[in-house]
Amino acid sequence: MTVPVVLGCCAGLLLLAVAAGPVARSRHASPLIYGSTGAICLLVCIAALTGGDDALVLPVGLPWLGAHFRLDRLGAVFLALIDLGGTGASLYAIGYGRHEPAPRRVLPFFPAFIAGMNLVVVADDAYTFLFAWELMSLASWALVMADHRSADSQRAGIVYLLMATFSALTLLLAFGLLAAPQGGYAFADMRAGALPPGRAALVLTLALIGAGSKAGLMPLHAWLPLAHPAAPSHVSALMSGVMTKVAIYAFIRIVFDLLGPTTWWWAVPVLTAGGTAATLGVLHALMERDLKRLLAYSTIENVGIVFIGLGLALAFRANAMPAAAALALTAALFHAFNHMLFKSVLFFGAGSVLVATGERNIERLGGLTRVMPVSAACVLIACMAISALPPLNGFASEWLTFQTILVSPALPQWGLRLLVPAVGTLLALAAALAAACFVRAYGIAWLGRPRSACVERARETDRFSLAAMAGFAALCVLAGLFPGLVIDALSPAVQLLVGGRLPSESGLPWLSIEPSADRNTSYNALMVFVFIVGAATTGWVAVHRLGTSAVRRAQLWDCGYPGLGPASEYSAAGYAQPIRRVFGPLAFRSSETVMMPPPGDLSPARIRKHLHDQAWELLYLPLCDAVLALAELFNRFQFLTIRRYLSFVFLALVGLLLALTLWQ
Amino acid sequence: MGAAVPHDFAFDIAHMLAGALVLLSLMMLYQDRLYALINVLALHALVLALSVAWQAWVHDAPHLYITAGIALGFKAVIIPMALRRMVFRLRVHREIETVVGTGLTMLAAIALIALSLQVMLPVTEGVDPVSREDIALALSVVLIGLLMMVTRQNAVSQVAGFMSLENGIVLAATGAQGMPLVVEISVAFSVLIAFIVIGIFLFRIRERFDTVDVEALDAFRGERG
Amino acid sequence: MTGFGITGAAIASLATGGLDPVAAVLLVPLGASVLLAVLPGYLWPSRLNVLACLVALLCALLLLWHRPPAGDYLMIDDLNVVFIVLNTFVGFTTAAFSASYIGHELQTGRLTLGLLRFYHAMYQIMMFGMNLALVANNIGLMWVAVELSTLTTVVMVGIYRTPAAIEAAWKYFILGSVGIALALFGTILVYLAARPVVGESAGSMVWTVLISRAAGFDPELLNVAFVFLLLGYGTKVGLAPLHAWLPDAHAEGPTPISAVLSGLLLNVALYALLRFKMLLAANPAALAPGPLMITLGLLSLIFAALMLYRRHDIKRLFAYSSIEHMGIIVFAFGMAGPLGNFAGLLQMTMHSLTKSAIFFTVGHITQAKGTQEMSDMGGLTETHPVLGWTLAAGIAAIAGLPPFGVFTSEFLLLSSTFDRQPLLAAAVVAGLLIAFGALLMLLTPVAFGAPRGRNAHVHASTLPIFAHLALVLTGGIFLPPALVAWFQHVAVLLG
Amino acid sequence: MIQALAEQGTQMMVVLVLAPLLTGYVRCVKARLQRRRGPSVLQPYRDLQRLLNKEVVLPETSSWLFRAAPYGVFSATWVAAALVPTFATNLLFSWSGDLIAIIALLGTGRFIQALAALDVGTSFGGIGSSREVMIASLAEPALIMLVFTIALIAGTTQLSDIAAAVLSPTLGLRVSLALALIGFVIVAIAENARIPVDNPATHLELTMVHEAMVLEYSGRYLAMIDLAAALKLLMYASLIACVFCPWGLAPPGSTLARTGLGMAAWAGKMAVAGTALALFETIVAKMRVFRVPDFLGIALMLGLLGTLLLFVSRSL
Repeated sequence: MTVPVVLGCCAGLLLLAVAAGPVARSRHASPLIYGSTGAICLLVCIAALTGGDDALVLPVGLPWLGAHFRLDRLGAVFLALIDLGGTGASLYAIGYGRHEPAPRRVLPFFPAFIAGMNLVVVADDAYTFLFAWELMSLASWALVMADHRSADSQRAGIVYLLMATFSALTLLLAFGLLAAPQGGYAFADMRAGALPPGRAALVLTLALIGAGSKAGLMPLHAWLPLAHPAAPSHVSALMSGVMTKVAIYAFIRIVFDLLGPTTWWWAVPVLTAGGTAATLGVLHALMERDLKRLLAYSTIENVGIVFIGLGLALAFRANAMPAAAALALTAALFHAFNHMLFKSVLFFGAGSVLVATGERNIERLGGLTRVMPVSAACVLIACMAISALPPLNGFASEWLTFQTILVSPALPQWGLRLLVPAVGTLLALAAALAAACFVRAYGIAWLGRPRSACVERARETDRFSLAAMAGFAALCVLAGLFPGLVIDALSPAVQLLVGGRLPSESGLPWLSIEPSADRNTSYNALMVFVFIVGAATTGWVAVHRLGTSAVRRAQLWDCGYPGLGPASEYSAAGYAQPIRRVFGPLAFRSSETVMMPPPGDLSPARIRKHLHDQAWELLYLPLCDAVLALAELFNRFQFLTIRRYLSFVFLALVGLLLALTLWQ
Repeated sequence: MGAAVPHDFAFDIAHMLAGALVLLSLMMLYQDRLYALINVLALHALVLALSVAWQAWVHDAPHLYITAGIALGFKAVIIPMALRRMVFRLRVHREIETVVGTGLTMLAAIALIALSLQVMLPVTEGVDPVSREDIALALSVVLIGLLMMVTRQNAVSQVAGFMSLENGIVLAATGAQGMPLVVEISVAFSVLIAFIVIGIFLFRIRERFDTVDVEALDAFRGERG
Repeated sequence: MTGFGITGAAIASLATGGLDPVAAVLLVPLGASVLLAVLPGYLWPSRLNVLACLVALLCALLLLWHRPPAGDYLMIDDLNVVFIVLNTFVGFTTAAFSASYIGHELQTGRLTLGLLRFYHAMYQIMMFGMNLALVANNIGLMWVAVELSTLTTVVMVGIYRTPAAIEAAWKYFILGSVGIALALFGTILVYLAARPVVGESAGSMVWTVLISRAAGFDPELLNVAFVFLLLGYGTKVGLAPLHAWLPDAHAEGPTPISAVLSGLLLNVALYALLRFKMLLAANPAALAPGPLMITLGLLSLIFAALMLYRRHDIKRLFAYSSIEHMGIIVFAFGMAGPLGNFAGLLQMTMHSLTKSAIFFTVGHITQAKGTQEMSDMGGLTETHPVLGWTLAAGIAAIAGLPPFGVFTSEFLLLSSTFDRQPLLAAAVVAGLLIAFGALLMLLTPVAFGAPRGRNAHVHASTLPIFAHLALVLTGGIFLPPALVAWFQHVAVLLG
Repeated sequence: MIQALAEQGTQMMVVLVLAPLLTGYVRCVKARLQRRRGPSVLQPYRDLQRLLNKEVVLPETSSWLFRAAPYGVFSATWVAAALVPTFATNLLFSWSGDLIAIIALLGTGRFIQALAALDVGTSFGGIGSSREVMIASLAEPALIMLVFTIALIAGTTQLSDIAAAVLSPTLGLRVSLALALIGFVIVAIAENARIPVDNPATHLELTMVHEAMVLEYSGRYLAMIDLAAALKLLMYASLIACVFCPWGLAPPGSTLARTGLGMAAWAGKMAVAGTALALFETIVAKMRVFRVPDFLGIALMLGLLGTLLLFVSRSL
């Protein structure tokens, strides 16, 4: 009974999308549409969490196949994730949508986007899957084009739709391999059929490329930092927090479910891709000044972390180590869920800042904590969570990932044994850099003194947006304090995919989590939290007992130079400089040129930094140039004389006749 | 009437006529004066008419006489006259500019004949010798006609090339004994040729097919940027 | 004479089998053309034009239920029943579109009333020719019909009398004639191959007879014949390198004609090609035409995809996109197999619907903007929301994005191809991506961004556009079982 | 149960109370090595006392985060320290966090500190904060790598079990352990802002890292931060002690005498560590900020090397 409900809800969402077009002009349209979207999402979420497995075939789609829909535990997990995110985004949008300049370009596509993502998860045959997949891409493309007058949006839209089509076609090829020549497009048939190793590896590659480009793995990420920021903020939250997870779902579905038994070396590309994405993504984020682009890059990092978990799961699965595989997969899923939570909050916060100040460049922000205290608190929690700090949820999932890495010496293959620690180092590097990145982002944008006048105008955002942010921030804290509950909720899906599961965590004393029974390594977020609070209060009480609690507000001391304006504050670029010096030459082929005025000249010295996005310069631009050069070359054929065209016909004829004579 | 002709004799005549057609096509290639070309073209059509008539006589297929008549009247008389007028009216100068030298085109034509024989003869064991000959030679006529269209830079000679191509096809059609709709087809073709000639008149296409008015064209072809 | 013979046959069949819808499908346009040639004015002729097409469509729809037995000249089978209906339908919608389009052209004075009479008469004759080519049961007759439609479209391409238009028409005419000639030679060879088996009779060029006896034909001769037919009809399909006439003809003619060219004429030529492919498929010893078609198809796809990038003229752009799709279709039939052929047939249907819808939209856009230069268009979704968004939808549909029908066919094609020929499928994917990139790059600024160029108001007849897009949409979501059954049957016949 | 609770409590209190002593001891030894008399060992306590009784001078540009931060840093560090077995293993709450959790807790402290440094909006706060995160972003992977090495040997990341594993007779002397020790020391120096990475006694803007972050702090807030720094130093010292020379650690539920013995052993180790640190700081010079990455890179290399060697020795 679950699938019909979900399908009904999707139909409802699509109806909303259709209805939204005409009514978008009216003032009540946006709250109405967003409100009902959120309600439907909530309904689906509940249905996914409470309902059981079930399947359904509708007589549409591919004629002789019909549209297969099915919900298993994996689907349920992602369904819940998607619609939780959808609910939050809708709630946020009820308030945020008021500031939308062109609602007609957003309202119709928002519900359609969510419907598409839901359909992807419940689809049970290749046609329906890709249909929903492309629907999702198309709707989100339209949302990216919402601000269609800006050249950036147009560029983003072009690149995004092209890459989305690329990923869809790649997945299509993968399904083509999985479906035997007689065209068994239903997932059930694919599971039944077994592929020779070569083809299976090809399918893995295609799935990694197809799903990876949608999820934002390097170097297929190029569209992501363009498209996510271009969309309205609640949509950015959905794209970053939820749509990337749908891509991850696609990878899991194909590789873990449809593809059958795995070979150990499959883990190698996945792990490498994950590690690269995690490190490079966060390094890009560290160099970024645009708040939303920064968040988009950090999405790449988190996707990389998830893929590290998936790669480990593959490795253990191939070596028939279900317990370890379960640990890895749980870590991956858990982190996906967490990322949805805190990335949504961060994009909501960015949206609120954008509304309040009209500014996305953090170099012009600062001191927002005083004008927007509640948002500041929520965003701070999200920042700490994404930086994997205990006792919040980000740390819980990364801790599980590390535990998996510590199991890796048990792997029989040397390659993996040596690769996994390296990847672990990359993971630790990514975590530390993420912390640096979000200290920078939060410290520059929200703390300090206002860097431009736009901050003075700023006001705290409306209550719907605050409710959405506060709700998700609270969820971050809860998921951090009670990771056992989440892990147990994930277990059925994990059990389904790798045939093993983590020991039930809810039974353990004081809700601590213990990844594996044999090695008694455990972590208890709740206890750590209690300790911290206790310590802090003790400290506070003690201090105020022992010493004075007198406070004098005074001007900045600033090492003896008071009264310097905000211009003397540390800039975002300056903050990133040490890290750029360390990692830049490798990651961006970065370089700095300092232009010193000659002695006696009072003009300021200038420093210019050069960064290169290597993915663009080594992959995309050459490709574009090649295509354009070919186009230029072929374009000559537009201007020939009829006689020349006739001679083409003549040559074709003679050539074919010759070929025929030689053939026979 | 007819039909009492001994088979081999019929074959010889048909063979001779078809061969003559190929020869004439080669001669067309060889011409470098427009009027001479037009004369050869008329001759070509005449021979075609003869061979069609011969087929009609031999296989006693009266409807083929219509085709022969068309070939004779329309292609051997009217069109050549029209072309002469055109050369006169449009003041096309009498030389034929070739893209490739005549000698080379002749060689190419020889090669094409060889090719067409090589293509056709092996694959037509099934059919009777007359059709076999006709079809093979017809193909070479077609190819030479096409070759002429591509190697001559002059509207008239290109029309001539197209006509010889089309003659070859009619030859093939008549050679394939008992083929229905031959008449309709030859009619349709005549219409086609009429269109071409009219078109040349209408649009004053002097030198080459592809210039109606060169200056006007550059503007519209200007997708260079 | 031909027309005469057919008319006779039609009248005979009328006498025998009451009102035979097949004959009606042919007679209605003929009669209408005669009327339209004499009828003066704008309003009534355009209405009559629409009406005649509607009647033809209704007759064609009758064929879906009651299918007359195959005669010596005409026949209806699973393959052409779909295309005759499609043909008459698009003919009808195009007529409706052209009614409003031509009205605007008269206002702007690009057309005179005299030319209009000519235009309408030619339109009906063209419809007659294409219908005849589709229902013909005789390969010679089919050839004549295709030539007829060629000639009519030639004069309509040149109807504006601008140097560009004349040049385009001329190019089309010459290349078309040569192609036609080659096709005829191929037809003769087929007859030669058939004669020993079928014997010298009127029936020796009748399609139904040929296909039933094809197994006994001389395979080598069939092969040679197919080479000529492929090049001959391929010229009309617009396969590279025989495509040269197509872009200019589309760009310079009146937009309704561009729609008909892309939507119908290419299909008709392709249909003729398919008929002969069936013959080869029915003959076990003949070489599979697959490699030839695959090569030409891929060549056209990649070539057209690359040609898209440098276009300024929006109609020429979509003309090249038609070449690209013809390439895909021919490739699909070259890959053959039940899925490949099915995909090809579906792609033919969906492409003609989508592309004609796009040309309707483009026609109105060019009228609103007063130019065909894309650099002078922009922000259509703001200035002309309906046109802008339909254009966007059309692009999505033509690019094979769901929920539109082209997605279905490309899905089947690629997934079935990749399993057998990974590299070929990869090449197709590359071609599709290149083409899509070009469409996006060139048309995003047209549909979105700040408005550019002049924004005249235009009375857009949106009904035909929406009808087409709706059909394409249903094609992507739900295909009627009957259609599927016919296509599957034909796919088997195509081998 | 009661005893376990008592042990845990004592341990927490002991580290808190003794932390300044270690700092003072290090300073004292350094002074002696530099032929100075130097302040008494108890000087840090006096400083804390003084700071506590001073009023807080609060920059008007600061937000609530600036005032909350010292307590956050302090508590995070203290909890981390409390999770490290100093004189007794298997403390009551030791299972609530393993080595990774401890590292992460220190990360939390650093995060808050770096934010607070940016909060007032001075250029010095920015300098310190950015350098701090740069150093941390290198130190953390190195530390994880070392943890990995140790976990490979001990088969766990739970400190008590690591100690037990190191004590167990089956484990002979291992090269990788020695490498890990060196790495650990390097990281500890960097994390505690000691020479040669940073100089706790300088206020030269070019050199200072940690001090630059806390420039604006005064009064009790500064006291909390100093105490946290001291705690951190002690914590690292006892962490190294517990992992690399866990001898004398009192097993759970042991008698008072045994616990006392453990205490004595721990005090001894701390003294040795303090002396070694002072000695090291006197003989090496502060290095430029951008040399630090190389310095920490050594630690990372050592970690990797240890892992590899371990694999080799395992496979033998």
